[in-house]
Amino acid sequence: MRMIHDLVSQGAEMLLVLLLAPLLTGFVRKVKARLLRRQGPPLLQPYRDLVRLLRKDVVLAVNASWLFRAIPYIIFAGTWVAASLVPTFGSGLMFSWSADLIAIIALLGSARFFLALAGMDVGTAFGGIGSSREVMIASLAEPAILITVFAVAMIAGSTQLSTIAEFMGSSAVGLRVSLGMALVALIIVAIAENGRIPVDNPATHLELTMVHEAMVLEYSGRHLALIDLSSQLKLLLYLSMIACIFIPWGAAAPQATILSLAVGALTYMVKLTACALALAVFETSIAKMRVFRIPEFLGAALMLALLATLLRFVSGSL
Amino acid sequence: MIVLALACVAVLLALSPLAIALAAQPRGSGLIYGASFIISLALCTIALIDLLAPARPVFSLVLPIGLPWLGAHFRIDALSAFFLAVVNFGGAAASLFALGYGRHEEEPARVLPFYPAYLAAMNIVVMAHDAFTFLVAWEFMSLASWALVVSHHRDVENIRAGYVYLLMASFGTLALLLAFGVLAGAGGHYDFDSIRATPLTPLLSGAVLLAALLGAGSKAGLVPLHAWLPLAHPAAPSHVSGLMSGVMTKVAVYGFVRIVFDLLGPPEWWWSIVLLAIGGPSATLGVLYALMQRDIKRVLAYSTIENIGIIFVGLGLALAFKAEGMAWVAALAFTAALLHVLNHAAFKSLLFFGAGSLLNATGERDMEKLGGLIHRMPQTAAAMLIGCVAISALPPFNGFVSEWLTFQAILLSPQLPSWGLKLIIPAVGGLLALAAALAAACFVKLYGISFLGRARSAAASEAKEVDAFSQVTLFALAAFCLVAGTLPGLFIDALAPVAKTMVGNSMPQQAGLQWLTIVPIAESRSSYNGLLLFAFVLLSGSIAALAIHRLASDRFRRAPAWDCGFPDPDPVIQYTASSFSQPIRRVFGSTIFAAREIGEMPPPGSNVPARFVVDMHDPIWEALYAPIGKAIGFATERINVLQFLTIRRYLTLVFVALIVLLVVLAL
Amino acid sequence: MTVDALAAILLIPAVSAAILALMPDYRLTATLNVVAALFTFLTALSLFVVEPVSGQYLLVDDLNKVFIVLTTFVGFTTSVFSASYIGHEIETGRLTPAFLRFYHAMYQTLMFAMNLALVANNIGLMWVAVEVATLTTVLMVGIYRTHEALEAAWKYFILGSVGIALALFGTILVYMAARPVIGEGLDAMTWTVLVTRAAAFDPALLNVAFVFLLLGYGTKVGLAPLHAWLPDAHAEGPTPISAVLSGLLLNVALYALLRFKMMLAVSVGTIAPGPLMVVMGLISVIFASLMLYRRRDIKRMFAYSSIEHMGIIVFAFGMGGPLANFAGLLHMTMHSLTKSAIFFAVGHVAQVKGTQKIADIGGLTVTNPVLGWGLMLGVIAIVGLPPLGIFMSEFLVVSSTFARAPWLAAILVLGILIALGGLLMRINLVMFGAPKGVTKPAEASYVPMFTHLALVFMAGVYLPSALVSGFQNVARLLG
Amino acid sequence: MQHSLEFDVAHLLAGSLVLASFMMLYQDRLYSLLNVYALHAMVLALSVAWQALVQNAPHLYVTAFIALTFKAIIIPVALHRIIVRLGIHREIETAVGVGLTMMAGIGLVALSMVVMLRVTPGADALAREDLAFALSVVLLGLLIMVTRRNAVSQVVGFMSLENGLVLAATGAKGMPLVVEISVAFSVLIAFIVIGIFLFRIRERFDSVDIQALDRFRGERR
Repeated sequence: MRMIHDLVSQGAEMLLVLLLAPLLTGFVRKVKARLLRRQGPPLLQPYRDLVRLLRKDVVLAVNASWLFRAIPYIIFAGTWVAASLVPTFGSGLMFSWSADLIAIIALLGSARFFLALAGMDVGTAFGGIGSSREVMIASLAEPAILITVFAVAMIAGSTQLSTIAEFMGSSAVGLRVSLGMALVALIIVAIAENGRIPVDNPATHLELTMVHEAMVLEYSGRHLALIDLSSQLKLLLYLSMIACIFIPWGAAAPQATILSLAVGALTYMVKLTACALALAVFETSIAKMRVFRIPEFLGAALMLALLATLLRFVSGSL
Repeated sequence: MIVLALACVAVLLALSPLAIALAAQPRGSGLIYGASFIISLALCTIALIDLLAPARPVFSLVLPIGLPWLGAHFRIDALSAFFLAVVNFGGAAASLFALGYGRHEEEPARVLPFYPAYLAAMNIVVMAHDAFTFLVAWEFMSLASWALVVSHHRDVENIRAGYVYLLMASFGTLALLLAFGVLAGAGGHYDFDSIRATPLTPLLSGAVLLAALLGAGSKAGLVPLHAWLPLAHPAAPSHVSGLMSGVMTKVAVYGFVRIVFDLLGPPEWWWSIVLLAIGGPSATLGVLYALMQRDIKRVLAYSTIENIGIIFVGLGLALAFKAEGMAWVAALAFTAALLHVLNHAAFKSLLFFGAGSLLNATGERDMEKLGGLIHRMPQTAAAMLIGCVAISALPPFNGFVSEWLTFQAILLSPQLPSWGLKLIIPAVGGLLALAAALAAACFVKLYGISFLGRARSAAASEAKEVDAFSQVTLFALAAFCLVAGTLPGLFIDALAPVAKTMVGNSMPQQAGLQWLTIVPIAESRSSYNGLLLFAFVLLSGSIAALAIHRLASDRFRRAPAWDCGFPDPDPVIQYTASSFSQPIRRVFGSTIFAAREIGEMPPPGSNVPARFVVDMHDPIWEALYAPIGKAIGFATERINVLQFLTIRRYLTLVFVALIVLLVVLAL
Repeated sequence: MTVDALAAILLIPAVSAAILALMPDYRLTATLNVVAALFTFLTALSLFVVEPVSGQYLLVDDLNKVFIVLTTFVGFTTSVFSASYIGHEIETGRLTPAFLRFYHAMYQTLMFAMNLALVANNIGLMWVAVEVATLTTVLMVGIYRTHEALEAAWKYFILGSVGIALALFGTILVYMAARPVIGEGLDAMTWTVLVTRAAAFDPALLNVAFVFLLLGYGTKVGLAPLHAWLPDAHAEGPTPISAVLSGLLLNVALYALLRFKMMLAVSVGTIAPGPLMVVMGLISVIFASLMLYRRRDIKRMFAYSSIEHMGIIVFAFGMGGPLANFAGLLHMTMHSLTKSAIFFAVGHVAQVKGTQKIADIGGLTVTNPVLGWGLMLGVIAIVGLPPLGIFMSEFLVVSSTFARAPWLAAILVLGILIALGGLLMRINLVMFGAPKGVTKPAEASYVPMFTHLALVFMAGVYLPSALVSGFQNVARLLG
Repeated sequence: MQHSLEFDVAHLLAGSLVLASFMMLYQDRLYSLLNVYALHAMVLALSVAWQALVQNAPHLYVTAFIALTFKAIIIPVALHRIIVRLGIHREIETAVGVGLTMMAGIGLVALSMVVMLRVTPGADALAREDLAFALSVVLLGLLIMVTRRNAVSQVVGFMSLENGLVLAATGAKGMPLVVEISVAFSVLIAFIVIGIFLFRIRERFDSVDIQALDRFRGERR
């Protein structure tokens, strides 16, 4: 019974994130459009795009290798699994112990690894520029987020997301300087990782500025659909990660009743909406920065995270 | 047991004179490598039996050779058994690979005789149980590998590499000699048992630690003693490079562990600071150096420095926790380090063999002359891909597991009493994270430039897939990387006796846990299940593929790549190795390597080609090695006049000497 | 019977020297030379079987037995080498048969002199023997009569004879010190008596004596700063002589020093000879290893390496104590074998390439693999890499020193490292890289060279217990 | 009383030998150097003879005779011949100024005194004094070798050094067979070998000036 229940909740989780991701992106786009006093695309537009892309033929570059065709599936699978391991409305996920926070980040890392390879496979200058910038950004973003994780984990005494969520939900935490810093660092990294303004602009195809789009320039049809879907999943993942670490209230405890699950789901929606709104506002209120300003941007995150780890002793002794 | 092992080693030693005779024959290399493959396998099994046998007895033996009144002591305890396994795992792989690769050797007489001797030497080092035998084997190992490094002696660079290598190796040996000199004390008891029996004052043991760090570190390639490594490892034939990077550096780690964890007695807490302060920067600097290279084998050599850094960080953590009496965490860190030893041996060998295959197929080590090889050599490309993912510490492969365990140990640092460690360890953790991210970048570059894209040279466009032996080796190693990544629990349990003997405790038994998860401390704290993760990814990936191909379209057509309206671009417009690392060079290199980009754009209309030069400096070489060289040169030049004096002046020397001595008497 | 063995060691070379001086044909003389050396060696071996009683003039004990056997053995192998070497010299016309007769006679005279120095029981007699040896080598160094050879011989001669004088003065002083105790006459110059009564001698006089002996015999040992004759003599003389010089004559002089050191060790109140020897040893090591870097002549380079090793040996004996003395003896033996082997190889190389200049020799392992790798092995041995004998002795020297005087050990290690760097830097391009210079096949017997190397290798792996116990006795004697 | 006479005479002779060495130090002409050396040898012969008398050791007379004939007559004459044959210019260019050399010589004598007088007077004073003088003669001989550039003058310096040795040897009472050794060797060295060498060198170079030799140093080809 319990088993079934867990399996169901896990499966529900996976489906939920899969279904929720495009909606989230659509929502962000919509809000941004409205902030710019435009009508903007309808909320469900991303779904339509995906379906259309899936139906289309794939156009492969002449010297694209088998790896090029395999990579979209790898990326999608990796991101999906990672996203489904992050607690959303309930923290008692069946398989959450199979990968802790570090593993989830590493999983995204492998996805990025293959994406960068995909950029180089066809052998155009675009792909190269994208991949090289991507790895440069990642080389700063990954340590930043890992150290953030250290800070959080040292406070919560665990790298298990569900445990962290419970700890954060409990009253034991109190207000801590290091947590605030960790939050800021995490947000910066999230922006960078999802290629949002000011680091990258998902909506542009201007060679000099694009990173993510340059890598996937050669993709089309179902491959492109998968890659888009996985980036949407990634956005969802980060938002729900922030949500479950820093605003864990309302999430359903393990072995919760259906009611509490419902409550959890509701609060989760609210959280997501809030985050999305914040993101949209932020993106509209700031300009894209030069590529070589990004290191400084991320360096700040790195420093904040490091400070967070060190300051936790101070605030720990408070 | 040990008799058997020594017998195998003896056979290996006997092989090398045989090889001198066989080198001329066409079948010679096959015979030698085949034999060494079989023997290595045998030794590996012996070691595994020793390691895994429940309640294993400790085998030891004394032969009447070496120092007359000492004899040669040999012993296979848990530590030796583990490293014996690693050595022969690498040895077997290298021999198997060489069965194919060795056939392309143009001067086999310069490789074959030294290869078995080299293997034998490494085996003896890990089995030796007295200082003299240990040092003899240690230095003999360097000697044999030196001979292999200079085997392609027509290239002056290789000779120079060999020279630097042998010099540094002897330096290390002499450092170890001093270490043992202190350990043995005035009595001159060189066998390890009596060394353990004699305690040392804190000052002396500190000296031993430093000497051991110099000795073993110079062999392992810790920054700043690494200078020889990126020169020597690429110079050797690729299967030997694999051995040197994958195995010999581990033998050096063994030497360090043996001295510091076993012979030296209880550690002081500040020792760990020394290790962390060297290990962390080694990791980051090593991979940064690697990112700046174009030569594929040199990239791999530098990345070895990075991984050695990670291992020493693990050892440093183990020392810290051991010193503070938290044996269970020490066990975690120590196990992580040893696991990384094994993993690195696996994927570094794999990568070096892959590089060797490229070298055979194209004759090129410069990545900017390769490209598009995934089409020409699909098998090699597939195996190499796994190697690259594994060494980038990405799940579900083995590199990630050891790094994950190290991180878990780091996360326990707040429980340490000393504030220095509390503050340093997270910073070191940051360095490791940085190193991991950079490693990923580095291997995206390595793989993307040399295997993906379009061929940048004729050699690359006509490359042929390599022979069966090489492919088998590559895939075997790749499979190992996956297994070790998905079933780490087995390996952790196998390491339990080693940790038990070295740090006095071992990680909790992993075998019983559900779904073969690994749990370093407690499940509530952290757990990782590579198998399940792998299964999930595989499952969801294939489900997605199946669903899409079923429900949506599965058709595709070929078309030229998007070219911005400039059709048929030349392959040279692709990103090259150096342009790929340009952003990272801008971020890190400008400070560390004083990297400057000099671009000269001719005025419009003039047909002078535009020039773009990047000039970089090796800070460590210029700060440490160059001055020493200068000093020696200066001293020798100064003192050399003594060769050219007149007889009268020489007489004056004698006269003065006489007077001085007489004055000494008179006073 | 017993006396015969002892006398034979002296008589065989003496007589054969006389004969060789008269024989015209050089091939015959060469073979006779070999035969004589062989017989001497065999008689020397017989010393182990039957211990002759030491008379008033000659003596045999554990100490000089080691030296005698070593000397006669290397003398024998060198004679074999020189037989093949000299033939070539005749063909190239560097030597005339007339000179060759002289050469072989001198060779045996040298053997006689060295053996006499080793078995002499009388400090005067020993002095005479050492000087005869020196003078003969002076003549042999000058044998090519080129500018450089003559200059080397002249330098050797002047410095050598000053050494002679100093040593004689030291000897006289020892007699003066002994006379009041022992009384006038031969006894006051007889080892066996001196050692037993040394305790009563006047320490101040002994000190002065030792200073003179150290400088006098030290000149022969080639300690810096008395070394000046050594490199040129090695470089310019015929290679067999270089081998004998490095392998034997230095040892003989060292033997003399050790004898006197034993005597002083007995006497109380003398300044310990140890510190003096340690200091001179270290100076020699550092100096010689620095000198290695700028060498252009391959024989001169190895001559400097001889200075370095003599420094190590003297250092070891200076440190004293059973372990260090043992190490010193071992190192001395290994060095004689290795260095003479190296000089054999170098001789062949010089004949093949027609030059001794390092710059003109290249890729030897390509053109003459056997010779090249032989020399390489020798170099590996001489820089103290395992599994060859010198590694063992250096291990013992350093580690035994380290327990007592870490800083001295550190300096010594530094010197060894510098020397390794220098030798390898110089030898690398001789061995590897593209072949340079003429490439003739070497027509020479590698037997002596590889015999030595095999012995050195064996010693590095396994020392026969008889040898060990013998060395340990001697080490105890040396105190 | 008798003893003191022996002592004084021996002392006197030895002292005058040292004086002779100083005279040699002072000379800067080759001929005069040879003459002074002859004198040096004669004084030596005298002191040896005196030792023979006081030790009533007849074999020492032989030594004295050898010293007289060979060292005081034959060798100087031979060297004269050589100089003439080689046509060496008269002047000796001393490496160090005479004044400085004298100072150094005095210092050396003082040094040898200090060193020797530490010896316990348990041995008879005669030997002690003799040794002190002999040592200073030896050192002065070395000094001459060091301060002279010309080969012949170096040889002369060397022979005076030998004289010091002989003095010491004869001073040592009842020292067996060393007198013969030393004399034989001094003669051998001073005469035969140097003769050969000078001849060869004459054959090779135009002068015996060692700087000519020094021009041909192995490494400078």
